[in-house]
Amino acid sequence: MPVQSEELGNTGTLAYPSRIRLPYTWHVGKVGSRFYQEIKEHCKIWGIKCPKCQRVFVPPRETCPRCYCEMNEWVEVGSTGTLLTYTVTRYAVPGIQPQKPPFALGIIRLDGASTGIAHLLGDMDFKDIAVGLRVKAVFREVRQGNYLDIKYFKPFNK
Amino acid sequence: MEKVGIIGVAQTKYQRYNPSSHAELAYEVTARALEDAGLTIDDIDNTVTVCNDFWDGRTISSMAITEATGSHKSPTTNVEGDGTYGALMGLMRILSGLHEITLVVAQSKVSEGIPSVITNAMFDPVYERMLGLDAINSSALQMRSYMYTYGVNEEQCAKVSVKNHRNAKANPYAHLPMDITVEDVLKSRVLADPIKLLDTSPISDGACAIIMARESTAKKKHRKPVWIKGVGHCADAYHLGDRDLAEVDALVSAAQRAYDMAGITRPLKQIHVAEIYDAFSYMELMWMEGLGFCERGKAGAMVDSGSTEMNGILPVNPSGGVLSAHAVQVAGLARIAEAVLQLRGEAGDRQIDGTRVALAHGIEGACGQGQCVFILGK
Amino acid sequence: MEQGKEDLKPLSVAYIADMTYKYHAGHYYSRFLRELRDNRLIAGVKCPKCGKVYVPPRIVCRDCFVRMEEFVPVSQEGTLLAFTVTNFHYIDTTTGEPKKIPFTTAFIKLDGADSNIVHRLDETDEKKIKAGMRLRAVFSNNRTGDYFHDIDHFSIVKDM
Amino acid sequence: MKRPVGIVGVGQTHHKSKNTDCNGQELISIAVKRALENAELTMADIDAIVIGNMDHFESINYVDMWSVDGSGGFMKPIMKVTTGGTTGSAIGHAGFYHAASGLFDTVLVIGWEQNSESDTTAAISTCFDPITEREYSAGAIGPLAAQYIAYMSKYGATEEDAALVSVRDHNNAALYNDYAHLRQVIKVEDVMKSAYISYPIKLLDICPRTDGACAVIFASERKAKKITKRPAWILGVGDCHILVHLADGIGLASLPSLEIAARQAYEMAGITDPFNQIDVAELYIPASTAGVAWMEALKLCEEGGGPRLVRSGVTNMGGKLPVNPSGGVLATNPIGATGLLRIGEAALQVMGKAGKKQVAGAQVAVATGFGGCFWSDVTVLSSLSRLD
Repeated sequence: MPVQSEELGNTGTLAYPSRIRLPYTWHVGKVGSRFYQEIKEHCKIWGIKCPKCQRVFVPPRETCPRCYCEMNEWVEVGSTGTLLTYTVTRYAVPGIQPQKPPFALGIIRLDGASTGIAHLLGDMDFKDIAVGLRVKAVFREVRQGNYLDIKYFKPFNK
Repeated sequence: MEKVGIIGVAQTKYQRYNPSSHAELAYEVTARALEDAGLTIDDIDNTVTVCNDFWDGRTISSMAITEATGSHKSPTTNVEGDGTYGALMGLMRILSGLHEITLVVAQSKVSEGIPSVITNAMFDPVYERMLGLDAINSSALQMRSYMYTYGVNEEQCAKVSVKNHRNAKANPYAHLPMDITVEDVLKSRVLADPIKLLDTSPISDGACAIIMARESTAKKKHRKPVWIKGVGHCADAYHLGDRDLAEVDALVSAAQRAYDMAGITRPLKQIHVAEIYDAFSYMELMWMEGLGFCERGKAGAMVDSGSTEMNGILPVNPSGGVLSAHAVQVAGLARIAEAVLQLRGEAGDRQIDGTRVALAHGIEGACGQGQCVFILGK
Repeated sequence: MEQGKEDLKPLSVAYIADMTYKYHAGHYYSRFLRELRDNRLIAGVKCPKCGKVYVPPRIVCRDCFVRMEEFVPVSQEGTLLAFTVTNFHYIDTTTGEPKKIPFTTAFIKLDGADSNIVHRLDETDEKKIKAGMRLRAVFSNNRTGDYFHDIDHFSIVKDM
Repeated sequence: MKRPVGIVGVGQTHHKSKNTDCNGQELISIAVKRALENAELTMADIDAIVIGNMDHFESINYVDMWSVDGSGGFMKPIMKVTTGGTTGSAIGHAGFYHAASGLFDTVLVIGWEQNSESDTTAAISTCFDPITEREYSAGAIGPLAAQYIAYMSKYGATEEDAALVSVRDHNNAALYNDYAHLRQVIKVEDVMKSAYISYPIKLLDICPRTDGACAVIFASERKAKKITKRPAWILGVGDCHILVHLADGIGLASLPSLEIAARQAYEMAGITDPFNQIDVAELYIPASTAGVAWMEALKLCEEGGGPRLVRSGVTNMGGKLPVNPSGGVLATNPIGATGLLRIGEAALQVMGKAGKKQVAGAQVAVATGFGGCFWSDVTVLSSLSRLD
C-alpha cells in the first residue's frame, strides 16, 4: 500500500505515516516462570526471599536488587493485601491498555510481602478506592501463564 | 574535579509539529551553539549525541543526526537517556584529558510518535507491561503516594503549574506560555487522578546543544564561560512496587554527590536558580525536597509562600520548566542551557539577578527512577 | 510448592509491539517528496561551497558542514553500483506481516548526483544484473508522496 | 594517558541461539557475576555502571532503568549508551571515560542482547531512514558483499580467502572457546559449498544472531593496581561514525572509518608499527570477507595485502598475529555485547587469563567494533602501562 504523505498542519512540510509493528517473544526466565506456574495451576502467589536483607519480593526475581545476591527461598504470600496507591486511567491509548478506560490501577502490598505489586483494581466503585483499602486477588478462570492470570484485585473485608 | 566550562548553548523554540526533521533541528542548534561559542565545527574534537530509538522511531537513531551535528568528523558516542546524561558523558570525555572541546546535542520530535505507547515500553515486558502503564498513570500512582504520605495537596501542585506557565511567558523558546489559575488546573480534564491535563507537560519537538571545554580553552574562547562545579547521577529500584514512590532516595544520592563536589552544604542559600525536571506539576515539589531545598513534605508550603517564584528566595524554573516545553531527551539539557544563560546574565526577561550558582536537573525512566544533578557556577 | 523443584517449563510472553509514527519529512525531504509527486522530478541539493549534489536532499554538506539551499533536479537515469537480492523471510515492520520476497535492492548513482540512493530494481534474477548497468526510474501514475511508490522501481535500460 | 585505566575483570554468558530459560535481567546478571568473580570484587565495589543494547531487538525502552535487578544498578550511577553494532565497543569506551574522568574508580560495563526475542532482520531494518531507505533495506549484507566484490576486482582477492577467515574463526571457537555460540570445526570446502546469501557472501561467511551478555570492569590506575597484578591497560581508543546514508558507503573497497579510528587509537597508544607491535587482535568481523578486506585499514598489512596476510597463516593460532582466538563474531554475535566481547577477550589475552585460547606472551592487543552505517571503534590494550 502506498503511503499517503500528509500536510503537517500548516507548516508547509509533510508527515509520513508509518509504524514499527513487530512480534516479540519474551523469555520469562526461571523465577518468573515458577511464579506464573503457581498462579496458573494453583491460584497461589509466591514471593522470593533475600537471604541477606530478608525482604520478600513480589513479583519475584532471581537477584535481590539491594544486596545483589541470588535468592532461592520461595515464600507463599497471601492473595490479600493493602492498597498503597492507586489511580483511575481515563484516557484511551490504542493497543496497550488491558481494558477500555476508565480502569483502575494500584500498587498492593500483599500480606507477607515486602514490596508492592502493581495491578488492576476491579469490582469496586471508583469512589470507594482509598489508600489502605484491603484487597484480594481475583484469578482468571482460564489462565495462560502471564501477568493477567490475576484478573484484578477487589475489596475484601475480613 | 578540574574545571570544565560551558562556552556555547543553543535551543530551538519548542512546539508541537515542528516542521524541521531530526537532522534539521540538530543542525540548527549545532550551528547556533557554535556561533554562540565563536567556534567552527573544526574546533570541535568530539561529540555526544542524545537520541532514543523509541522516541525517534528508529534503531540506531543517532544516525539521523550524525552528519547534521558534524559527529562524523570527530570521535563520537550516543547516550540514550536524558540530555543531562549526555552532558555528563561529554564532561567525562574532557576530564579524561583526551579531548578539549565537546559538543553535546539532544533532539526530540515527541509529536511523531504516541508517548503513552512509547512510555509503556519502559515497563517490564514479562511483568507489569500488560497493565497499560505509561508515563501519565504511573506518575499518578506516585503523585497519590506523595500526597498521601506528606499531606501535600492538589492546589499546591496546581500552583507549580500556574507559576511555570506564567514564567514561560518570558521565555521565547517555551512551548506553552500562558496565564492560568489554580482553579483552571483543578478543573482541567482528569487524565489519571490526581493528575489533570494542566498538571502535565506538553508534547514538544525541539533540540538543544551545549559546547563545553577544558579550563584553559574555555577561558581563551569565551567571554563568559560557565563552570561545571558538580555532578551526580543515581538510579532507584525498577519495579514501581519495589520503591516507596513518595520517596526520593536516588535524587538525594545524586544531589549529595553533586553538592559534595561543588561544596554546597546549604542548597537553599547557596543555589540562586534551579531548573528542574517538572514533567508533572507534583514532580517539582518532590524534586525540591530531594534536592534539599526544604524538609520532606514541606515543598507545598514553600510554594504557598512564594519562595520559588521569580522574586522568591530560590526561583525554580524561571524558564517555565518542563511543564512549559517537554521535548523528551532534550529537556534536561535545556535545563543546563537555561542555567548557563542565567549565570551569564543573558536570560532576558526571565533573568534572576545575582545568579552565581545554578542547579540543572534531569530524570530518566518511570517516576524519576533515574536522577541526574548538575551544579553550575560563574 | 516444593523448594528446589527443577522440572519447570520455561514460559514466554508473546506480544505484538505496535508503535505508530508520523515521521516529519522536514524541509528537505518534503521538497523531495513533493517534486516526485507533483512534478515527477528527482530533486537534489547542491553545496554552495564544494558543488556536490546530494540526493536525497539534506540540510548540511557532509564535507563542508554548510547549509545547502539550492535544489537542483538530477537525472532519472543512473548507474547501478551494487545490488542485493533478498530472498529470506523477515517481518515488514510497517505491516507486521511477512515481507514480500524476493526483491532486489539497488544502490544507484543518478547522473548529476554525487551521493547514492537506495531503491528497488524490478529484476530478481541475479544472473541478469551486473554492477555498472544503466538504470532508469519508473514512476507511478498515481503518486502519493511516497518515494518507494511514486518511483515504483528502477528498470534496466536496454541497449538502444 | 592522563589518567591510566585498566580492565580488571571480564565475564560472559555461555552464548546460545536461544536462551529460553533466562530473561534479560537474569542473562545480564550471569555475565556481571562472572566479571565480579574474575576481578574478585563484589557489587559494593562498583561505583558506576554503563549498559548498552539495541532497543527494538527486545522492545524495552530505558534499558538502563529496566536492568537494575540484573545489573546491580540499584542506588548507583547508571547510564545507557547505544550506537548500533558498535554499541559494545562504545560502552567499553564509555566505561573507560568514566574511569579516566576521575569521577569514578571502578566501573562496570554491560552489553547484552536476547536476539531470539524478536526478528533480528526486521528490527535492524528499522535503522534505515523511514522515508528514503527502510522499505528495501534488509541489513548490511548487500553493502558488505558489494565491498568485497570491489576488493576482489581491485586486488585479486578470492572467495577462498574469505573462506580461510571463516574457517579460522569458526575453528578457534570450536577448539578454544567454551563460551562461543557456534562451535563446529569446518573446512574451506564447507564454506565454499554453503549457499550464497548475497554474492560473494555465503551462509558460512556471516555472523549468527545470538543471545548473550558480556560484562567488563574498568578501574582507575590506583584501584586497578590494588585489584590485580596484571590489569589490561587501555592505551588507546578511537571511534569514527563517518556515514549516515547506507548507499553512500557503496563502492569502498576497505573501511575508511576503521582506518581513522585505528589512527586515533594507535597514536594515543604510541603504536607506529602495528603488525610488529600488536600480539593479538579481536576484530568485529561481521562477514569473513571483512577479515580480508579490512586488515589494511588496521595497518596490519599494505593496501591490498589482506589475501596475502590471511593465506600466510600468520593470523591463525600459533601465527605471529593471531586474529580472533575466541572465534570472534562469526561464532558469537549477541549484538549489543559483541563489541564489548572483543574488548573483553583482548583484555583476557593481555592479562594472561584467556585459558585455552591464550596467545602465549601476548602483551599488546587490539579490539574493534563495527556497526551503524559502516562505523568503527578501535581499542588498544596492553599488560604494559605504556609502550616505549
